[in-house]
Parts: sequence; C-alpha cells; structure tokens
Amino acid sequence: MFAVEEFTGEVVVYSSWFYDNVWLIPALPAASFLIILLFGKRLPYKGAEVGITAVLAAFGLALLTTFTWIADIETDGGAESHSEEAMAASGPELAVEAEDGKEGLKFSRGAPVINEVEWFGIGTDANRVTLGAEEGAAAADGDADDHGEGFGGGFSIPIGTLVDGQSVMLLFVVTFISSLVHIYSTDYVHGDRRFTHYYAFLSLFTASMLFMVLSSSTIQLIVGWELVGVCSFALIGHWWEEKPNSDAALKAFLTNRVGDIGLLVGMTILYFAAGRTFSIPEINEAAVAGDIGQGTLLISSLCLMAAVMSKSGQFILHTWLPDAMAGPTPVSALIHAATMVVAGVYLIGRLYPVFYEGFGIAGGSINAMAFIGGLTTVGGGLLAFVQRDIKKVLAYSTVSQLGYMVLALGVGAYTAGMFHLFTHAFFKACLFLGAGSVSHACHHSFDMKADMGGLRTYMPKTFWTFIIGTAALAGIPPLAGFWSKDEILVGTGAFPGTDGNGTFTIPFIFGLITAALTAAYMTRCVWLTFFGEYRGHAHPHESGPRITVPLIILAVMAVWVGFLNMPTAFVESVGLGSGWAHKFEDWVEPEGVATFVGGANGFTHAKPSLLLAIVATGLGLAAGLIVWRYYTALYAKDPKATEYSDGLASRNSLAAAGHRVLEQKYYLDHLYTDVVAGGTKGPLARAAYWFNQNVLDGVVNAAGYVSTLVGRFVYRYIDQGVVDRAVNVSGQSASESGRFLRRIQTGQVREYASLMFGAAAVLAAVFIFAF
Amino acid sequence: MQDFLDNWGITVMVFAPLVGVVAMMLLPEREEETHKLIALVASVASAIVGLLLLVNFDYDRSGVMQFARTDTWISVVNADYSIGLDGMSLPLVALTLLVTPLVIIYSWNHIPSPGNAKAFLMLMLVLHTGMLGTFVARDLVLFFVFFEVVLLPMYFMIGVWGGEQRLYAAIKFFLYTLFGSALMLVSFLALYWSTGSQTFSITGLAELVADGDVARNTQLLIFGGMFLGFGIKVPMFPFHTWLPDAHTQAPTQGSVILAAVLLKLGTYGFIRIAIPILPEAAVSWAPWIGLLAVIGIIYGALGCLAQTDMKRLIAFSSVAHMGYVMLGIATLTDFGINAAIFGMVAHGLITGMLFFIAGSVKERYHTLEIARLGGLLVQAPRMGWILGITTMASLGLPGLAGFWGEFPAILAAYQPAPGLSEELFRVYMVIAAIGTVLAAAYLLWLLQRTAFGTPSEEFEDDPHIHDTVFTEWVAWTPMLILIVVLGFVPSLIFDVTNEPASMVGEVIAALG
Amino acid sequence: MSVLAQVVSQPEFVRPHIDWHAFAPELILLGWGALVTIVDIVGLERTRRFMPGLTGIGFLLAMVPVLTLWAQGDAFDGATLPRVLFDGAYVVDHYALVLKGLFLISGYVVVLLSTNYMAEGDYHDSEYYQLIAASVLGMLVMTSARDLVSIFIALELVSIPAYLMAAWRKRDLASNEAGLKYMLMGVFASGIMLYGMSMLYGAVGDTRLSAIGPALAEFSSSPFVVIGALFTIFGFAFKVSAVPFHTWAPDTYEGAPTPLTAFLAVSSKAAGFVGLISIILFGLPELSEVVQPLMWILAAATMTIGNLIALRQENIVRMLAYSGIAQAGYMLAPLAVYGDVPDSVQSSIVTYLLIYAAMNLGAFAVVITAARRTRSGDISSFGGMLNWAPGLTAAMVAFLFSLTGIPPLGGWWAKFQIFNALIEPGTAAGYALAIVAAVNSVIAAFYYLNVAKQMCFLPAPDGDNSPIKIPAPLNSAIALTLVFTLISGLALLVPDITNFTELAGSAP
Amino acid sequence: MFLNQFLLLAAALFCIGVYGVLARRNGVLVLMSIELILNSVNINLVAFGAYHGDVSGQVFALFIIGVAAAEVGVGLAIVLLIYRNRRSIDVAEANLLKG
Repeated sequence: MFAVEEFTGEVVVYSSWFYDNVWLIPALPAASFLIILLFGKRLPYKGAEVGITAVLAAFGLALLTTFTWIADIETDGGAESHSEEAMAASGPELAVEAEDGKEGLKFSRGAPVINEVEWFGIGTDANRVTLGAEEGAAAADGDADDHGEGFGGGFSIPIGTLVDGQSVMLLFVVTFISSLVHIYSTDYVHGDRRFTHYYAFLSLFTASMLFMVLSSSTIQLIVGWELVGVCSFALIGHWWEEKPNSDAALKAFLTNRVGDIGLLVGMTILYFAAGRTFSIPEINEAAVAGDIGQGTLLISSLCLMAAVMSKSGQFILHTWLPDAMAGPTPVSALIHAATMVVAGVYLIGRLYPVFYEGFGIAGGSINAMAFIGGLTTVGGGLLAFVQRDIKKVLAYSTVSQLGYMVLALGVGAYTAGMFHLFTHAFFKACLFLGAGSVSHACHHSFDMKADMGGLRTYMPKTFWTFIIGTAALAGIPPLAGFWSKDEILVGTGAFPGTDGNGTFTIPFIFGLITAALTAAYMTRCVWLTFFGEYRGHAHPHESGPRITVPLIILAVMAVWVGFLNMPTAFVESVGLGSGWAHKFEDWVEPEGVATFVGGANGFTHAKPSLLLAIVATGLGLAAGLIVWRYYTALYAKDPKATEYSDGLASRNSLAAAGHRVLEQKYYLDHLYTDVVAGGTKGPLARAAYWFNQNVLDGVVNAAGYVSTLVGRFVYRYIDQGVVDRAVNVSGQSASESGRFLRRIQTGQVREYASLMFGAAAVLAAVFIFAF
Repeated sequence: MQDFLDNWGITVMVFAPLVGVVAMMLLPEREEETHKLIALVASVASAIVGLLLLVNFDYDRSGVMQFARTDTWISVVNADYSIGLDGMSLPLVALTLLVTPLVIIYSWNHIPSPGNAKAFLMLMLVLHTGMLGTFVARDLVLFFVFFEVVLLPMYFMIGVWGGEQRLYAAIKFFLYTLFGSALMLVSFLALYWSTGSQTFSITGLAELVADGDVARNTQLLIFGGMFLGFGIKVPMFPFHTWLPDAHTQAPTQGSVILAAVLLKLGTYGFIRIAIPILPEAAVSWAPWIGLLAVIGIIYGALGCLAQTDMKRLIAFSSVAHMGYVMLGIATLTDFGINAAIFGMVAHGLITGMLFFIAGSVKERYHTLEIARLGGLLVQAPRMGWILGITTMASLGLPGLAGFWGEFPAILAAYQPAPGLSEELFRVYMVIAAIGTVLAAAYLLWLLQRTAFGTPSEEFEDDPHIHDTVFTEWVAWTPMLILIVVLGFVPSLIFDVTNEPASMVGEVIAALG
Repeated sequence: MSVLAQVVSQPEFVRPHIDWHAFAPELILLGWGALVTIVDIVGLERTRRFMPGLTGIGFLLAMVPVLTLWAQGDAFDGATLPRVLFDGAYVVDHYALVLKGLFLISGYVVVLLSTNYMAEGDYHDSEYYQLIAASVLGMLVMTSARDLVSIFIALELVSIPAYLMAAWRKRDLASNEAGLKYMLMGVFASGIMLYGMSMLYGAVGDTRLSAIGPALAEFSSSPFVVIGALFTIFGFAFKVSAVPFHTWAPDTYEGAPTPLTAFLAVSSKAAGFVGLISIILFGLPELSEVVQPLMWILAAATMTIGNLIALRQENIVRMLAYSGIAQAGYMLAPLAVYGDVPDSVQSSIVTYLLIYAAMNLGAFAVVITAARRTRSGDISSFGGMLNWAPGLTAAMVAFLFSLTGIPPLGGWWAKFQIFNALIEPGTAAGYALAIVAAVNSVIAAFYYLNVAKQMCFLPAPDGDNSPIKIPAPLNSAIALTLVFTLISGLALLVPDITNFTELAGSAP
Repeated sequence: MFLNQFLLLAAALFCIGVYGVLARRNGVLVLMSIELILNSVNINLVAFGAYHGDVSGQVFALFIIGVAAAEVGVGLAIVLLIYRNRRSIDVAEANLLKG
C-alpha cells in the first residue's frame, strides 16, 4: 500500500461504465425496498420476488464490476509487476495528478475511482466545491485546500461512489451473500407473520450496506453506517412481540450509538484536521502527507476505534452481538456475520492511513487496535466454548474472528485483515445458514444440548457443508480460513523471519491461542450438533433445496476462496506460476507511494513462513482432537450426555467433596481430557463467560439502568425539585408576601391616616437629609 | 402578479387568517362544519399565497430580503410596518404554512374536549397570523407585537382544551414567556436609544452597532435581556420548565403548533435579531449559551428517561433537541447557524409528528402512560410504523430530517467562530455527541414500550382502538414525506439558509 | 402677578380678555349641569329617566369645542394653541385638550355604566348624574389649571362630589364606610397638600406654576422647598393611590357603587395624574434631583405592592382596585426620569392614561354587567362565563390582556411608551425601574389571568349556563371601550394625539 | 417681620390637627381636626402673602375657607349617614372593608 521509496510515477485512475454507474448497485435494492413497502403485500410472493430480483441484479452488476476491476488491475501490470521495483516504474496513461504538486497519496495501481456530485453545500458560494463526474479525486484537492484557508469558507458535502479494491471486494461479498440469504429466506421464513416486512428490510439493509461500502465521503459513510444499524435493529427485533427480542434490538442499537459518539467526533476531527473535507481520499492523503498532527490522528483514531468496537463487536462493546441472535437466522448470517459487523473493519481499512499513522503501527509492538483485536479474538473464542445455543457459539465465534481482523489491521497486515474479512464472510455465512437449517429441522430450537445431536444422519447435506465451514473456520488447510489466518499470524511479524511492520508479540500469541480455541469450540459445536445421539423430540429431516443449495454454494466458496491469496513461495513450490500468488492483494490493496511523517517507516508486507503455518495448523488440529477425544469418551459413557455430570465446573460445593473422592478413579482415567479440555472449557471459559455476562454485559445493562436512574434523579430532584420548584416558590413567595402585605389594610381609617402621614413625614425627613 | 406579490404578498399571507377569524366571529357556534371549512380555507389561502411567494422567491439572492415593504407605522417611535422574506425566515414561514392547515385538517374530527370548534379554530388562526408575522417582521416593534400575539391563543388553547393540569400549565407558559418578553422589550428599547439614532429597523440597528455606536458593556447587557426573552421561548435550560407542562397539557393541536413553530420563535430571534445586531456581545455570550445548550441536551435526555407519560417524554425531548439548535447557534459560524435552522425545521416536523401520534394514541387508549401501552404495532400497525419512523427521525438517524440538524451542529462545535474557545466548544461537542446516545435510549425505549410487544389485557379487545383514519393520513402524510425528503435532500433547506447564515457568520468572523 | 392681584392693586377695573372659545368646554358643561339640575327640580319624578341621557348629551356637547379647538385652534378666532388665559393660570394646549376629551368621554362611559345600576337600585339618581357632571367639570379645569389655586379648586371639585357618590348607597354600611374613609382620607390629604402648597407659595411668592418653576432654581434643595414639593406631591399621590397613600382605595372601591368605583379608578385617578404632571413638569422642573428619586420609590413601591396584594384578592372589584394601584405605579414610573426627558414623560403618561381609561372602564363595564347575574363580586362567581356570556367574556379577556400588556391590545402600547420613556435617558435609575416594571408586569399577569381562567376554564359554580341579556347602555360602553382598546393596540390614533413634543418643559 | 412666628403657629396648628386626625375616634372631632389643618394652611398663606406683598396668598386662603366649608358640609353629611345606620360616629368601628 504505502512504501518508503519516492514515487515518480503518476496516479492511475481506471475508468469504466461500471465504475461510473456503480450507484446502480445500491439503487436496485433501494428501489426494491420501496416497491416492497408500497406494494409488497399485494404481490403473489409477498414481495420476496422483488427483493430477489433486485439483489440478483445487483449481484450481477457487482460481479461485472468486480471482473472489470480485476481486468483493469491485471492489464495494469498484474501479478508480474506487483513487486516493488516494477511498481515504481509503471506509468499508465490515465493519470491525473494533484494540481498543487503537493505530496500525498499517489497510487500506481488501484487508485480509487470517484464519482461524486454535490449533495449539498453550506457556506459562501464562491468557495463551494463542485465535483463533476469527470473530475476525479485529484480535482478536489485544489479546492480542498481553499477551504482550509480562512474562516467560514464553503463546505461541500458530496455524495458519490468510490470504487477501489476494497469496495469492490465488499460489493461482491455483500451482494453475493445477500442473494443467497434472500433465496434461503424464502423457505426459512416462509409463512412468517411479517414476511413482506422481512424482505423489505433485507432489501433496505442490502441497499444501505452497499451505500456505505461505496461511500466516497465520511459523511456518506456515517449515513450508511447508521442506516445499516437501523436495519439491524429492525431485523433483530423482527419478532418484536416478545420482549427479549425487542430488548436485544434496543441493546444492539444503543451499544452502536455509544460507538457512534466516537464516529461522529472522530469524523468531525478529521473533517477539520484534513482541511475541511469529508472526502475519504483527501483525508487519507492528509494523514499520509503529515498535514495532520500525530496527536490529532491518535485522538481521531481512538474515537473511530470506539465506533469500530461497537459495530464490529470488539471487547468491551461486543455484548450486543450474541443478543442479536434473537433475529431470524438468515439475518444473523447476512448482517451479524458476513456483512454489517465487518463495517467496522471496513472503516479501518477505508481510513487505514489515519489509523496507521495515528497508532504508529509501523515498527510498533503493540497498539490499541491490535490489543483490542487480540483481546476480542481470545475472549470471543473462550466464550464460544460455553454456549448451549448453536447460534451463540457462532456469534461468539464471529466476535472472535472480527477480533482477528482488527488484530490484523492493528499490526499493519492490511491485506491479511481484508482477506480474512473476505473468507470469513463465506464460511461464517455457511455456518449460520447451516445452523438455521438445523434449527429448521428441530422445531426452531437452537439448543445444542437439549434438542440436537446425531443429526449427521438425518441431514447429510447440512452436515457436510457445516463440516466444511467448520474446517475453514478452524484453519484446516487448504480451506479458506487457513490462508487468511496464516497471513494474519505472519503479519504480526512476531514469528522469527516474518519481518512485518513491527514485532507484535502479544497479538501474535493471542492469535495462536485463538487458532487453537477456534478449532476446539467448533469441534464441540459440531459434535454436540451432529454426533452422538439425537436428544430432541422432533423429527429431524433434511431441509429443502432453497436452503441446501445456498449452503452448498457457500461451502464451495469456503473451500476455494483461500487460494486467491497464496504466498509466492507456496505457489512456486506447487509448481504454479508466480502469477497465481497474491491475487487478492493485487486486486484489493492499492499500490502507491506515500510520504510518511519522518519518512523512515513504511508499510511493508511480511514474509510468509512455512514453519508458522505448520505450528498454527498443528495447534488447531491438536485442540480439535482433544475436544473430540473428550466427547467420544463421554459418548462411550452415556450416549446422550453432553457434559460430565460432575465436571470440574460443577464441583464447587463442600457437599460434593465426598462424591469427588469416590470418583477419583474416574478422574484419573480422564485426567487428560478433563484437565486439558475440560479445564479450558470449564473454568476458564466459564470464568470468561461469567465475566462477560456479569461484568461486561452487566456494565452495558447497568449503563442503561444507571442512566435511567440518573434521569429519574435529575428529573425528580433537580428538575422538579430545584429548577421548577424555584419558579413555583418564587410564585408562592410573591403570593405569600401579598398575604403579608394585605395586613396593612386593616380597615381602620385612623391607621390608614397614620400610615399616610407617617410615610409623608419619613419621606420628607429622608429627602431633607439626603439633599 | 409579481407586482402584487412584491407589495402585498406577505401582508396577505400573514393576515388572511384574520379574515377567516372575522368571518367565523359572525357565524353562530353551532355551524361547526362551516367553521372548520372557513378555518381551512383561510389557512390554505394563506398557504397558497405563501406558496406563490415561495415560487417567486429568488433563490439566488436568498440573503436579501425579498417582497420587502416598509410603511410608516408608529412615527412617534419610528417603528415601521416593515416586512420581508429571506433565506433565514423562508424555511420557517414554509413550516408554519404547512403545519397550521394540517393541524386544522387533523381537527376535523379531533376537536378536543370541551368542544367549541369555533373558538378553537379562531384561536388557531390568530396563532397562525402571529407566527407568520414574527417570521417576516423586520422591525423590532413589529416583531415584538407578533411575538406576543401568539401568547394569547396558546394560553387559551392550553387552558380551555388542555389536560388535567391545564390551568397550571397555561399560566406557567404565559408567565414565563411574558417575563422573557418584558425584558426583551426593555432590551429593544435600550438598543433603540443607545444607538443614538432612534430606529427599530433590524438591519439599521445592526449597521449602527457595527459603526460602534453602542458601548461594549451596554451591548452585553442588551444581549442579556434578549437572551432571556428568546432563551425562555426556546426554551433553554434552566428556563425550560414551562415546556413539559405546556406540551403535556396542551391539546394535541396545541402541542403540535408549540413544538413545530412556537419554540422556533426563540431560536429565530437569536439568529435574526440578537446575533446580527450585537455580534460582539454574541461572542461574549456564546460560551454560556453553548454551555446551557449542552446542559439542555443531557438534561433533557435524562428528563426523558424519567418520564412515564408519553407526551411528557416527547415534551422533554424538545429541551434536548433545541439544545442542539442552540449549540449550533452558539458556535456563531455559518455552518452552525445553517444547522440550527435545519434543526428548527426538522424538530418542528418530527416533534410535531410525535405529538400528533401521541394525540391519536391518547384518543384511542385514553391514556398516555407508557407502562399501560404496548403493542401499538399489533393494534394499529400503520400508526406504529409511523411512530417508528418518527422516533428514528427524532433520534437523528441519517436519511431522515433529524440528522441534518444534529450532526452539523456537533460538527460546527468543533471549530466555533474565531474569538471563541475551541477547547471549550470541543468539550461541548463531545457532550452533545453523548446526548445522541441518550436520545436514542429514551426514544427507542418509548418505541419499545408503546409499539412493540403485545397489547395489555386492558386494551386487548377494545373496539375503540383502530388504525389511522383519513384525516390523520391527510394531516400526517405531508409531514412524513418531508421528514424523509429533507433527510435525503437537505439542500432543500441548506441552499436557502446558506446565504443569510453565511452573512451572519461573516459578521462574526470579521470581529475575530 | 395673578389675575386677582391685578384687581386689588389697580384702582380701575380692567376687564381681562377672556378667550371664550378656549373656555367653552367648561362653560358648556357648567351650563348644561345647571340646566339638568333645573330640569330635575322642575320635572321631579317625570324627568328622572331622562337624566342619564341628558347628562351624557352634556358630555358630548362639551366635546364639540374640544374638537374644534383641536382641529381649528389656529384658524377659528385667530388664536393659536396653546391659548393662555388668566395670565398663565389657565392654559389650553394639546395636552389639556386630549385630557379634556378623555374626561368627557370617560364621564360619558361612566354615565352609561351607571344607567341601569342606578335605575334598578332605587337611588336618588338625578343628583348622582349632576354630581358626576360636577366632578367631570373639576377634571376639565384640572387639565388646564396651571396655578396652585386653580389646581386646588379643580381637585376639590373633582373630589367632593365623589365623596358623596361613594356613600351613595345610603342603607349599605359598606357604602357608608367607603364614603367615610374616602372623605376623611381625602380631606386629610388635601390638608397635607395645601400645607405643602403654602410652602411653595411662601418660597416663591406666586401661585402660578410658570412662575414657581424657574424661581425654584435658586432654592434647589432647601428643606422648606423640599417639604413644600413633597407634601404637594403627596396630596396627588393620595389621589392616584400611590403606595403608601393608597390605603383608602381598595376599601372605597369595594364599598362604593361599582360604576362610581370605575369613575374613581379611572377619571378621578387620571385627574390626580394630570395634577401631578402639571405640578411636577411645569412647577418643579428645577427640583428634579429631589423629585426623581421620590417618584422612583413611589413608582416601584406602588407597582410592586399593588401587584403583590392583588395576587391575594378574591373580590374582583378589590382586585381591580389593587391592580389600579399597580397601574398607577407604571404611570408614576416615567416621572422618575422627568428631569431628562420631560416630553416623553408627558406623552407616555398621557398615553397610558388614555389606554388605561379605556381598558379599565371596559373591565368595570363587564364586571357590572356580569354582576347583574352573579350578584357577587367574588372572582370565583365568574366561573363558566364563557358559556353564559361568550361575547362578554371575550371582551373581558381583551381588557384583561390589555391590562397585562399583551399586543395587539392597547395596554402594550401604553407599557411600551412607559418603558420607552424610562430607557430614553439611558440612566441606571431608568433602566432599573424599567426592569422592576418588567418583572411586575409578570406578577400582574398572574392575577389578570386568574380572572380569565375563572371565566374561561372553569365551570359556573351554580351550573347555570343560560345566556344573559346585556342592557344597551352597558353594551355600548363595552363596545366603545373595546374599540378604543383595539385601536390603540395597533398604535393608531393614540400616538398621534399624545405627541406633545412642542409643549412640555416650556410651561407658558 | 414676624413671619417665623406665623409659620411656627401654623406648624403647631398643623401638628395638632394631624394629631387630632390620628388620635380621635369621634368622626366629628376628626373633621374638626382637619379644619385645624386647613386653617394652619390659611395662616401660612396669609403670612406669606403679606411677606411677599402679594395678594394671591390671601385669595388662596379665601378659596380654602370656602372649600373647607363645603368639605365639612359633605363630611358631616356622611358622618350623619353613618350615625343613622350605626347609631355611632366612632370611625374605628367602620372596619367592614379591609384586606
């Protein structure tokens, strides 16, 4: 992305009908939303057909845009020239350079293609920026500097589209998964009381998400960001008749609002710091060019981090995400696994130079982003261990994986983070939809312990796709998760010989632990769901094609998308041309040269390490096997058991002490499984869960509770008691003094006369002496 | 036509409702339908003339007073009948022109107890004239007269057609406002005499003050008086306590008008009169105004969290929302003032809408106690949806009108006008941003408790509870459409307010 | 040298030139009053029911020369305004003419108010109207009087008939008491005032204000003059019921027949103000540094205490009495800055007097009308009036809000002028008093609104909502005052006739 | 001249009159006390008139005498009215109206 060397080439801007008309992609589902809202109930399929058509059309467009983008990248040097020497030399034709010759972000490849129109402007006309479709980002540069001068200059708020690798990637992911979810839902929410509303909101969500993804300005980003939040709110609370659902929806929205404080403040700071501009490229440019002080960048990064934490479920603002599972499962797959929750990660990527500079990622060993990501990834992994609810397992797993992505970005592994976002979308969507399929078969229950078990025989398609998803998530080579996870671990630069942007040892360790944890909890989840004996009371059956086909498609994706970003060494070693390597990086990561503050530290890519891959995979496999062993042993004892009745965790009272002694033999037998697997699963994960539910979640709930209490206090004692009372009291005292003064009026004429003469005499005396 | 509009347009628009009042006065009370018709015709006539004005308004010169006219009124004190329309007043005039007819339509089958449509609608029309007049007045005395004219009808509207505590609420409303306006009048007169050349013309005074005709300390004191007058009307913390009572007790129509237009008289006064005339004093006062604004934001939100009554909650939310408007104004930047005007219109539409809904809920459930409500979406799904959209708009969701009043105000606070402390205003900015969370909290809480869930047993099979009716649709649709349209096309307002706001901003900037 | 001094000192009597036109309003009223008396004596019971009408016509006839003087003062007989009579003791200028008009019209309205009240109350009504005419005559004299003697005569001419009328309900103890208190206090106050006047005369040696004014410059603040000035002012302070000389007012207002109360609260009070303005503006311009603080204190105390006590009143007439006291406070207020801006002070007080007369008479008219049904003066008995007399209620609301000072009703313009005069000099004292007045207007609003609340928001105590019949005289009285209240609220007419810029400060 | 003596006499009379007004309960006596006040004023006026060599003081005094007669006449009528209704001329008993 950014390199140390001086860049001598010119900015390259691609052009294509697809880039110029990319606004159609969000417009289609938006139109679909309106149509469904207005006419949905009168349509034969209650609006579902409109939503599906629109989203499929959008997917088609997105696919074409993606291909165009890839083609442009490939023509523009492609894989052969991605090495740094070649890159510097490339000088394509479609160059536009910043007119003022100022150092800034200069792209040699993958420069954002911007199409903006002025949404509205505030300020004096003369200074207002007008951005035509032809003038690119660079054209805005000149004007942007004008605003910086003097006071009260014009403000322009543009609306438009920004097409670059990152947004194209998300366009593809969002439309793809949304299409599948749309199709899947026709079966899954069939006959729902608010089927039409459901589709309307799916469409609206898709539109908002795409709108956000394509945003060229921070303000547009905020708009999209909030809109997806509302859709999430509406869909989590889809069954709002039940209070827990609406509670969860409220919690999601409010927690996100907390993060939005950071978003608003951070964007505001950046707006002014970057010379009064909302334009994302301009802000990035200002950050890279050193126009913004380090302190300002750090503060704004921290503010934005709050937004990321809430939206992408990072500790400690993650608690809404598991609750959000109250929504319909396809929604969880689309919104709370694959797309909306990665908005935070996307935001970091969008403003990466700001974060990169703000947190001083280059050459660092730890920073807030990497730490939060690391903590989240481990914490989420632990929490996933103790869930009974299959969706909650997946939810915590999502939290964990999102932590992974943030960790990646925090250590400077931009491509790795984005790549993980990409692969995760497929296998996690696959898992969620699989869980949906399972619950569809089990009377809409998500309780693994009570209502599942042994389902592999009843629903083989679901089972196998689920297994593929699990393997991909656990990072089993050669599935998708392996490649992206490996790249993140490499990117930390902590493993000898990887040479990342710094030496992020702690995040690296967090990453390794998570690699093991992921495999472990997913194994537990798979075992509880598909192995052992069926414990429920329904008649499980395989779901219909509208459910299984999307599952299969996603599973296929989960298998192969990892190959998009194979390390060069690997590609060469298996005998493919080096052109096969790092395709994802080529396509998504823009290349260019930046002038850094100080100019010493640049953005570098880590070198992959085979040893690390083996270690990480080994850890995962080992963890998975231990858990597997634990459950097979358990199964041998009792086919229907889901947990040792007297596991470590349950032996916490004196009354159980005698029992424990008697069972010692048993414990010796199972020392291995119990202490290692159960130890992790039991006390540690439980402790984490306890902490999560009682402390973290408690904090969130308490925040709500306390603010209500404070509200009551303020209202009762300050507002009614002091402020309002002051007014009433002054009124009363006026009235009281009136009562007192009435006593003057005794009715005695002689007293009246005395008063009159007395007053006359006193006043006369006073005035005589005064003058 | 153009000639007519230039000379008479505003006058006709402002006084057309009074013609209706006279007509209604002559008719007996029992012909209720005729009264409603006359009221509607009068308000629509006013709106049509207003629409013609809006159409003929030269949007490229929105900083200039258009359709202006000045006639001698009270020569003794050089007070003129001086009116005009510019970009600053235009959105508010348009808002007023929209809201009153809608309220009258809503009244078609919602005349509050104890009835008497004649008196009710007459007051409404008088109110209409007063509000329009305030927004078009270019002379302080004229402004003052119109500003006060609205008191009377509103007092009666609350007092006669209000709720349980209506007597208390009405008098509180009246006394508070009167207190402010009395001091405001003193300020106006002080301004009149202290410039040395007696004039009440707003622009004239601004020029005189700019020429340095008024001592700095005098300016500060005069601004203080105006601050009280306008601040009470806004209302700013700690002068807000009349508002929850007035809003809660007023009949639905009264609450709507109060929220939609009346509160704006105060904020409009700040940007039309106080700040342009006394920019130096404004700079000195701005930190305090900002402080009270952000206190209002948090305080109003906390107040909302404590409410158990839907209408009172909405009322308290006005304190918070007007806090954003005042914060925008306190920044004294063109950006902030633009945001403030947008905020005024947005708040007018949104909170007006919320009060409409509250009124309709009350009509159906005969209670507004949040704890007893629930399941509106089940029993009256359309209304529940409307409530949902409006709450979302109120909490400042982008894509709906509320956002453009709120976010730009926060943005503007980051960099206030030169001469104001950046650090201080940045603290305000953060507090205001925190306010958005609280706003979301109480509004969603309201939504959850009223719209979500299932109806309580008490109302489960109540036949009175029905979905939105025709007059409600007619009255609400334009507002809802505007809420959405303004959310996506904020330039509708910003383009108009931009020039006048920039002019104010430049005056302030020139000082620093 | 006064006119009588000439008579004494000059051996040959030279008939002074008398400007009959200028003197015509007083003469007409005097003649008409005599005529009415004769008719009464001759006609006895037969003519009794024509008495109010006859008296009213007299007031209107007297208006004719007022109007001609105003309109054609320059052309009619070659003389110009101001017309100076009797060597400066009697002046007819715009100021005097406006007030003459005020007194005649308000006298006429009081007659309208009294018609049914007297006819139905079995009183000696013929004499009552003659006494009103006499009192109004005193007021007419007061407007033009620029001499201590004529001012004194005018004051007594205003007061003595009023003492009698206050006790007019002979068998009613309250009315007796009202008369007694009013009379005793009034005479006592006259005594104090006269003592002060004698001091002023002693200091200057002349009774004409035009002579006293400049002459006092030498004395500026000798105790002698201060006592003279203060005691003289106190006499009028009594008349305008300024605190602490107000004590008689509530009792008298409550006890007296209500139309008479209206007369006292409006005309008689206005006469007191006219005297006060004349004395202070024409006679004491050089003493402003003493009189201004005094007026400040009186004004602040009057409006505040009047308002505060009014808050606690349950009887509407008594409430109006106290409110009248408070209103007097507003009218006194500009005198606290008269030294700086005499023109504005004069204009503003006269403006206030005109508008106050209209709105207060209107309020009394409504009270008298409504009391025909409620038979009580309790504010609570007016509950539900909106139902049984909507028009009347609307009118009352207008009067009450006008008294509060809400545009577009007359009261706001009156208050505006007061504030205007107070702020014009830009002194701290002026500002302070303006703020006191502003705060007071809020307190006042409370009890005015309380009445409005009773009438509009609360149900009738007896639940009877059948409409009432309003007699024609009362109807016309209400219409007259209402129209004037509304017109003055648009700041029409009143500002034009009260613009005395060319007069004040330059006493003839 | 002896101006001061006249003034002191007048002041004394005035004070006596005031005392009488404030202290007496008998309505007639109150009226008489007021009469004293008025006469003190007359003395003042006549003395000043003589001092200044100006007749208007004396004219003023004449008017006061005339008006005082009227006042006392009216006053006695009212006192008489009270007496007729109450059988008492104690002004302290007239306290029906208050507050």
